[in-house]
Amino acid sequence: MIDVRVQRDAFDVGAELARLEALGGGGVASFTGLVRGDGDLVELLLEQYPGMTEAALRGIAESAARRWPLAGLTVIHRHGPLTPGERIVFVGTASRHRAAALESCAFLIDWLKTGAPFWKRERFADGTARWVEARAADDAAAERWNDAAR
Amino acid sequence: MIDVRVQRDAFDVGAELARLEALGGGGVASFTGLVRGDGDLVELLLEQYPGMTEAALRGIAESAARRWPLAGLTVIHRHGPLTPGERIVFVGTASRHRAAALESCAFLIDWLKTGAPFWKRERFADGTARWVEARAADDAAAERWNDAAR
Amino acid sequence: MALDLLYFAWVREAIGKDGESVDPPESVATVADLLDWLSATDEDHNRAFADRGRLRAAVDQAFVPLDTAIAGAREIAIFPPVTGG
Amino acid sequence: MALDLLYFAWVREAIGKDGESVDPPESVATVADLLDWLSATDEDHNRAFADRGRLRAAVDQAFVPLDTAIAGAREIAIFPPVTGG
Repeated sequence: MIDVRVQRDAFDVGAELARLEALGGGGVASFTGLVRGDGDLVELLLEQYPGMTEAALRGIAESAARRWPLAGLTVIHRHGPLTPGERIVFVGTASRHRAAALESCAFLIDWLKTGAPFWKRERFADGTARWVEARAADDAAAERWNDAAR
Repeated sequence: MIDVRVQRDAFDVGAELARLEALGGGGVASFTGLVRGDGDLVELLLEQYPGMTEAALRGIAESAARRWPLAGLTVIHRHGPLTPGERIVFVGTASRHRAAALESCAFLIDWLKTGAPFWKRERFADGTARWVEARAADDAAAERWNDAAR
Repeated sequence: MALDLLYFAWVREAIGKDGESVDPPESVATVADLLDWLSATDEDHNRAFADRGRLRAAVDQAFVPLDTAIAGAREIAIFPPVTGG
Repeated sequence: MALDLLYFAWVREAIGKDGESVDPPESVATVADLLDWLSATDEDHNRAFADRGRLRAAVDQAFVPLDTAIAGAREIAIFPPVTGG
């Protein structure tokens, strides 16, 4: 059961986890990313490439499902304008094996936070705004999964 | 914010995650373990050592909080009779760093599933019951955290 | 050869629109050629495409290097490196 | 020396109670001595403590090896290896 959604709307983490728990795997791991209000941030805008972004997320989810024995996995990613404290991204994985649930969850969130086709613009209290630049440290976190596969 | 509870009552995963999200760390990882209904299991009894079990859980939680930069962590472990599909254990961690949240969550659940002072008795549909024996594979999973610390 | 172009993030803002339909001449063989050709059309494109090291591209929704041939392509997107979610 | 003993899991079931208060003689110096002494009292204790490899102990709520001295202890628990949650 692979469920991938790119959406503007908020989502309910408790309901998403309950759905994964109901699959009977016995173990459910999750990661939720939220907008931090650092440096007087008032808005984080997430821009997607309509169609391509969701296809890319589905591709990485399918790759995780091949790599780990999962009973199910859910990926939800929001786009559009978000304010501090709002959820951006959710990854939930269910498995009989807790290591499989935890590792696939870490794999997916590392990729989502680095390789996913999104662009972020930060707007601050003083009216300034800037597009976030890609970070080398994030690329390294995603890269270790490639290393592990070699 | 370290919150450790050993209790008979059920708990609400969504509410626990919301509390961790509200700490502002930006990233929240969780693992929920549930009773699997394998082999006609009708009841899993978890026996604790009153007082000692909660103290041991608090000790490992404090050790995780020293080892990783966490905004908060929650450990809930049920005891008493549980039926298939019920939640047994919840670990939630909040951090600015997704690796810290994910790794501390994995560390805590590995220990809880192996080293925590609980004893499990399985009761089956045919009326038989047996105390679960300690598993070497679980010890190995917990042990790797000691290796990593050396 | 009619092409749909899509722009994202600051590329979109610099050009002032989120896409356009173009019909480049035969001599435009690669994504980089396309950027050169568009840069010659007006100052906005020229400014948006000035630093090629900051640009990435997708041809028909697949990420490609800028020297990729565009023969047969229908949709080409130009954008900064993705920053993830 | 009055001691509170606690039993868990199948040890509790084999002995038929979840604990007891005992007052062992001076010669009982370690947890293992205590198990020997209790085994001599009746068949239930004898059966519960027969296979020492399957037993673990805690003295005043700290896990200890069975050869640990019990002088000054107030609470001693005897149980199978923990199986986690």
